[in-house]
Amino acid sequence: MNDFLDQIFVRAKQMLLPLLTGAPDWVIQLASSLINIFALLGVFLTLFALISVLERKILGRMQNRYGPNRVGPFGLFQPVADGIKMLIKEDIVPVRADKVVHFLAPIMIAATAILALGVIPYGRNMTPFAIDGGILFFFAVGSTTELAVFMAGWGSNNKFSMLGAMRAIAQMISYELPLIITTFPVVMVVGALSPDAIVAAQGGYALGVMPHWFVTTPWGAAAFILFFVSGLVESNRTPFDVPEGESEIVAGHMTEYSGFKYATFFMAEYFGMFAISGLAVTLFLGGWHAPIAGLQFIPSYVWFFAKLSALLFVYIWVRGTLPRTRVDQIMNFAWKFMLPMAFTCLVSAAVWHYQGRGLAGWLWSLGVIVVVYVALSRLIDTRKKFATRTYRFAE
Amino acid sequence: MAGMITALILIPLFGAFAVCVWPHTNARPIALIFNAITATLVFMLWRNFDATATGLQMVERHVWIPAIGAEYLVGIDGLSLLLVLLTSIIIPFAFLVQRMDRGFCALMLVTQSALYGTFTAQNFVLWFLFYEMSLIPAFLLIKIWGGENRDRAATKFFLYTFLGSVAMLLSFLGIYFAKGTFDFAQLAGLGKQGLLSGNVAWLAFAGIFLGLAVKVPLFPFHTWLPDAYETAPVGVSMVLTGVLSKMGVYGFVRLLLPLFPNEIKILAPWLLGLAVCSIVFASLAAWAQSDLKRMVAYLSINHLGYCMLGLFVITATTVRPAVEMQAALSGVFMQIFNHGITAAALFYYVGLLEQRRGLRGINDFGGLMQRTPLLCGWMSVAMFSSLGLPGLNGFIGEFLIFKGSFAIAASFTAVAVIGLLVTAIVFARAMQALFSGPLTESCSAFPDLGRTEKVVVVPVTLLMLAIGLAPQFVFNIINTTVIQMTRLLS
Amino acid sequence: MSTAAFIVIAILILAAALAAASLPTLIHAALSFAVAFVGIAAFFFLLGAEFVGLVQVFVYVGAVAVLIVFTILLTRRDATTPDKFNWGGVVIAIAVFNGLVWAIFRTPALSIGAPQIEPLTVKRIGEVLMTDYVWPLQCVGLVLTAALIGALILVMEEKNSKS
Amino acid sequence: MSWIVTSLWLIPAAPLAASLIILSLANSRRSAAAALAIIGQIAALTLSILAFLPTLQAPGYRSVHNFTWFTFGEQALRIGWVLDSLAAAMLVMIALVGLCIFVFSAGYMADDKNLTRFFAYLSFFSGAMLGVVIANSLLLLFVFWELVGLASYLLIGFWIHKPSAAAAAKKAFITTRIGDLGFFVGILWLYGGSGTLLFYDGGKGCLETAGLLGLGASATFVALLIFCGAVGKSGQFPLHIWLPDAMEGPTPVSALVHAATMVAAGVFLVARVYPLFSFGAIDGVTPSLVVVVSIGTITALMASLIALGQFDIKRILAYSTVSQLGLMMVSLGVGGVAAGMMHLIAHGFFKALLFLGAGSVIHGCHHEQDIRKMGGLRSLMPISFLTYAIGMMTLSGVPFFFSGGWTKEEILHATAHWHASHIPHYLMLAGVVLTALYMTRQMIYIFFGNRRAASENVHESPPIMTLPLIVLAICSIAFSVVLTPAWRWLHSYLTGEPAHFDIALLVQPMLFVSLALVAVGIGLGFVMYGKAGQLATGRVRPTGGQNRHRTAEMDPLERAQPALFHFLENKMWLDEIYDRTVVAWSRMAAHVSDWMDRHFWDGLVRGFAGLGQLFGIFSANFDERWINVRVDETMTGTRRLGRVMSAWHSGQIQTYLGMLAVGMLALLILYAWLA
Amino acid sequence: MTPTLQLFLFVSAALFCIGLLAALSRRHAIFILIGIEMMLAAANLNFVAFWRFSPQPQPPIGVMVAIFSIAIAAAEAAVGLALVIAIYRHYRTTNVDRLDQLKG
Repeated sequence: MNDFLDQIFVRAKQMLLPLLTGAPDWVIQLASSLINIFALLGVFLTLFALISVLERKILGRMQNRYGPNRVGPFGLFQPVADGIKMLIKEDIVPVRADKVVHFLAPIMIAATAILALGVIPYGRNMTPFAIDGGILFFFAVGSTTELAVFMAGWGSNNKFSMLGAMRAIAQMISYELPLIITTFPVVMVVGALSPDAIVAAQGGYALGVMPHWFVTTPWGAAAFILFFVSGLVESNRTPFDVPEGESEIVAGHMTEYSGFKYATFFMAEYFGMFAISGLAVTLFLGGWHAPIAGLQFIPSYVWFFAKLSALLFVYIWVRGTLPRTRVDQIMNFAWKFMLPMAFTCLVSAAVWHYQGRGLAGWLWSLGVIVVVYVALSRLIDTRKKFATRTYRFAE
Repeated sequence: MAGMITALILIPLFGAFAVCVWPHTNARPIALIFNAITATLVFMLWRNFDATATGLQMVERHVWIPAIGAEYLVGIDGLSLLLVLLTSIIIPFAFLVQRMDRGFCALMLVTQSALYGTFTAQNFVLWFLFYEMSLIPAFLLIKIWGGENRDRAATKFFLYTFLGSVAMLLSFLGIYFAKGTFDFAQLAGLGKQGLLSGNVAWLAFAGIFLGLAVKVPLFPFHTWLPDAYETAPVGVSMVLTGVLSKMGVYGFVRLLLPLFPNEIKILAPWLLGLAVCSIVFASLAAWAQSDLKRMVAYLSINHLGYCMLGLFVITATTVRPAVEMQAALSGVFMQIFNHGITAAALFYYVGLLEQRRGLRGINDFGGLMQRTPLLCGWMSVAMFSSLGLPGLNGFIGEFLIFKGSFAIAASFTAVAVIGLLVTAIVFARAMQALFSGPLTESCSAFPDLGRTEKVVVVPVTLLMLAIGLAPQFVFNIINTTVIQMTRLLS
Repeated sequence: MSTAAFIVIAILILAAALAAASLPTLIHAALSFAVAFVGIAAFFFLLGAEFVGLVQVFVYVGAVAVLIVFTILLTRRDATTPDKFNWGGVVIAIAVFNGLVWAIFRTPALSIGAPQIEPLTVKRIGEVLMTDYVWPLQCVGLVLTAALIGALILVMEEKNSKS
Repeated sequence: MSWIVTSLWLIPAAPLAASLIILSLANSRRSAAAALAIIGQIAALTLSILAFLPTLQAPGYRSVHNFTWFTFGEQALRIGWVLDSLAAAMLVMIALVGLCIFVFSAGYMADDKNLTRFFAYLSFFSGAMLGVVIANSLLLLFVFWELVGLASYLLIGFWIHKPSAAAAAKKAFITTRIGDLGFFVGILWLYGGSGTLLFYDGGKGCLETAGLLGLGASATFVALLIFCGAVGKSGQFPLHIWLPDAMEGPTPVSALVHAATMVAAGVFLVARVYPLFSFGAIDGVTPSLVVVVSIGTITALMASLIALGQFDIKRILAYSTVSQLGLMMVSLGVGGVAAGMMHLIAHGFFKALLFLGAGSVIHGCHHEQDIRKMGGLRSLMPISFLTYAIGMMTLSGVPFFFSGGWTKEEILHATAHWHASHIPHYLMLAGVVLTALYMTRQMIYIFFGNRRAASENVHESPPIMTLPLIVLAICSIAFSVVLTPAWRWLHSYLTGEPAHFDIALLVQPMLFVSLALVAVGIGLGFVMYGKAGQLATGRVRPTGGQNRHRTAEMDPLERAQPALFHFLENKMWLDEIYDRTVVAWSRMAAHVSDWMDRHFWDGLVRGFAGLGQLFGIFSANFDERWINVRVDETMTGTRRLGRVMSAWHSGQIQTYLGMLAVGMLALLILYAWLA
Repeated sequence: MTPTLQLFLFVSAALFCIGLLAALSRRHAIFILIGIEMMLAAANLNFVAFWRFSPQPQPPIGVMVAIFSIAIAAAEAAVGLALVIAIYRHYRTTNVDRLDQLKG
């Protein structure tokens, strides 16, 4: 029964495919891919809709107000209304814009976001595109996002767009390094680039309660935090949303977009968030594994989406809590702290591995991280004393 | 237990790094914290050390540079442990002598790491690496923080010892090309049959001998020492005399004796003569000094001369009763340890005096006993220990050395005994000049021992007393090694 | 390995490459360049070297293309002015092309089909990289570090030049 | 084995512990310090008496307690303590005399501001001295021996602000150290030869047959080397020079350390290792013993003579001590071990008495020590006078009532029967006369005659000081009970023979001889110095001073034989001779060593460095003058060539690239053509 | 029918020549870099193709060379572009025709 529930979607697909018996191979492959793609799109578009409204509601709660609550029960149909609004809005293209580039940018950005979602295992046997170098694929595709952002900024031929794009690219490139390097320990420890292998390696439980997720090791925890922070930056979320900081540069590279194209950007941003969170779940939080052995009867995909939702909640929570940082602070933080710490995680994981992955390894690797952390924080401590606030007025 | 020695070598390096990273105001506390860590580690090492087992313990062996037979091979036997203990005792006290800035602390920690490495490495290449690694921070410490004439003294120190090191390295390359190994144990095994033959053997012997004799130093290769010790800051002098000079003696025990027993036997009268010259002339020269630091420096040469006497005696003649060899060797080991503590303590006291007066000439003081009885009292304990008063630590080693060497080379020993007398004269003179007589005007405002100073002085003095009265706990460390080494050499 | 895919990809590559070489606007050329490289990556996929393909996308599209557009931005004054075209280069290029094509089609040993192949896993590449190619790997690491530092130094502001 | 043997260590430990506790006391806890020291000493005395008791039970009692101190290599170094008659007698004597002196010091030193330190040192000394006595290992003995030396050093230099005290302390330390070096070498030799340093070890000790046979002929050398130590410690010629100077210390110290106990340690040492000296003796004569006798004789006579020329009350006593120690050495040397030891113990009592008496006098005279400034104290300090007189007579060897007389007679007896030579015997007889003479001189100067400068306002000392004097005086007299030939209890106790009481033996011929000699001495003294006690004035010229014309104030001997007197007054110029020779030579050696170091050896190093520099300069010149010029020429040529070549370079990168492509094409074509 | 090695080589040769064209004919420094990258990519394509069409099993030498080549190319691009920026800063142009200071 459990198994049945667990594999219900897999079976469904397997039941669909025999309908094409007799067709050429490439047709079957195409059909299989299409099924995956549609399932993926369906699920994540729904999730996007859900999250967009939930975010507003949660933010509302945090800011001591109601969120949207007019459309449908609890305002749940708000995205539908938004969608209709977006679709029927006028599509404006600036006269001096580079039309082709301007047009291609939202498509490309959405495509990459969706592509990245393809390699994440959502449940047991539920990886849409199980390729051997899945993690690499994820980052390869993710890195093209920058090009898309640039296209949007350039194509609009607008000062704010260009500045926003520059900011976005700068911070994305800077944080891509820690983001990728923090995955190295996991890849090294597992010995594979395949997300499925990584999830499989996190199966099993110590004492029946302690899952073998990498986040339970010191290096894993540190890497997870670094990864999460880098993910925040990569998806341009608060407190790292300088590229589209409304008070400074209107809406960054999206300034000149309206209507459906704007919605596409919006969606791509959320998809990027899903993708990063999904990868974080896969890499550090045990993928679709249940947190406790006793809870394994609940289907694997439920666990995955539960973890994903938890992370998304943290995203929203952070957005509701933290103010926006300054550009130079973000960059300093990336190069002076995140990157060294990411390398430390690498060393720490190596120490953990060579100390036998036991308690000793745990302690040693903790030691490595703590030492470097303390040293780094002392090193980059500017010892700035904050004076009492003074106001300067325009002359 | 694996990895403890490596950790021991690495922790001071981390410490040096930490000292550099932290704001400079905390340099000394941080250095001391790291020293506390190493001390704990050394204590664990001592606890886990099996005093009855022969051979190396806690060996760590890794491939390092296979092409030249250089392995990362560290391990300890009794001698190594003794010296590691000594290092762990001296260095923290050297830190407590004076306020130090960041670079100083970092360099001292690097020296410490090098010392641990030197005393635990069991492969020549590794050993040599650490051996040289200690030289550079020492040079910088003297050169940057030294007193008058520091440039000259530091350069002399560096060039002279470096010349010796180069000679030693060349010799070892020769040995390596002949025998194909750098491993101490293997080489020692080969040494009995004669490692090399003909002139090559003599050349190799001369190179290693020069390197070590300069380091110890042995008369007449000692002229860098008074200058360097006189100029170096007190803490550095403590480390130089307390531990660094032991590297030379250690080298003699580890390298020269096992590798070239035949050569030493042939040269024995000359070598013994040099040792005796070290003892007698150095103590006489100490008598003629008016600078306290220089005086203590010369006495260091004198005390290391006893070690050399004991060592050369071991392979001096054909007929050597095991009893006497063991006595001499035990004596040498004890002397290494005791001299380390005592000489460092003496430098420490001289440092205290210098801090108070700004000068350190023997005639710059007078009547201190009336003003600072505690300082004088504790200082005289160190002095008496140094001149070999029974009941304090210095006596044990000297007695055993003389016991062993008298039975084997009576005439040399009989002359060497003069050193004991002259040492006594030197200290009696110093005590008379410093402590007694009317209180000099310039000394009338001296403070007596402060709290931190007591923290240093009391444990060290208690250690001297403990070793002097019940030295068995030290002998427990070295006895097995002594027996083993005696078998190897007889 | 389907011919249809080959033809599609080949046309894509060559078209994009031609565009990259000949488009007057620098930005368009750069974007076409990225497209061409995605096509090459697809070729690598087609040839069974998935890993290389991914690396190709990762490095060229993710890094080099971005670098190029950044450089274009930083040297914007020249970016929009279409520049002179040197026809001598075209002659040489065509001559070389003819030579190469002549050589390729003249060699009969090259007209072979692809044999069956074990999929080249990432693990295998990793193993090879870490055993047989470990020295080259270290060297490449060194080269990259040197390039990083060199590039940084090159683009650092010359503080004294203005004053 | 009695419990006291295993816990014998408690005897030295008690004063040592007291010393440590006192050291940790604040300087102001004066009475506590004194009380602690005295309590420690009482404990030591009690334990000593307890230790003494078992030795009485059987003649020749000896029991040892040995244990391992430490092991080195495969060897164990064993030490231990021994309880026999020798040790027990010494223990009681030292503890008792020590106690008296401790009590005396509490009064004498009452005004000193460093009283606590004084008692700490004194207790330390006492403990170390007791340790010397009980040691059953030459090494342990040496350890305590050195500690005793240290205590002596500290005590002599106790008045640290006096440069003369510091100098005297240094002199004492170094001079004894010279002797100790010989001792040390002796220990090494003995250890190497016999393999053990234990005296008695159930037949295996170095003083027992097996150990002695192991040594063989070298026993003589070992004995002589050990004797060096004794010479140093006991102030024997030629190392006696420190002892008179040591009188710079406080008087109780002189009494305890430099009269009663420590200086006697040398004699004790010889007695302790006597088997080494007498090993292989023919008729009781061995080369080593001959040396002992010779040294002893020289010392005894020389010191008595010098004593005649001294004016410092303590110095006279110091030379007397030296002389008496020489006497003891002679006694040991001629085989009279028991006689020597008896004299040692008796000497301990009466010399302590004399010194304390002197201390009392000095205290009374407001720390004046010159006997010419005293005079007429007889009536002012009656108790001191009486006890001092008893001491003087004991020292002079007045027979029958005083212990010194009996022991001296015993020694003379022993010398008379020495087989090697009779010269020591006659010289000793002369020594007896001299002793009586200088003591009479001293008595007359101090207690008789007119009152002089220092005698004003003199008062008798307080009871705390006179009481020890009385106790010691009684001891000096009462002690003779066990010394008489009629009942040679102590003799037999020491030798292990049973004692008989035979009143007939009481009167020996030698008694009359010594009576006559002493009488001669005292009589001569009164004849010579009777008038000297009547010096006119208190203003006395300083020693060796200028105003020699006032013959009335001159010493009678000086008047009669000025040259001889100055010879004696200046201690036979020995200090000066040493200063000019040994000391000067070694100081010169020190400076030569230093000079050699700074200039010769370092010069060699610098020379080598200079050679290197020279080579550097040479090669730099070679570089510039020759190689550089050649290189420059080559470069010029290359530059010219380069100018020619550079014409080919357009500077256009694309041109180069195009060339490259054309070249590649050419290669391709060439390849195709060749294939 | 599956494509033969010749076809791959043909595409690669075409790509190479297009790269050469870009490098030779355009005056803008960035075009030269783009051309060089394309030539390198053509070479990579050759390596991988030769590996793929060689008799199997075969150690992945071609793939390895391609990987290294990509890495080097990345380094080259970074330095090259940095050079372009530096040149632009200095001469206010990216036209390579004007950069002929090395003219002999």
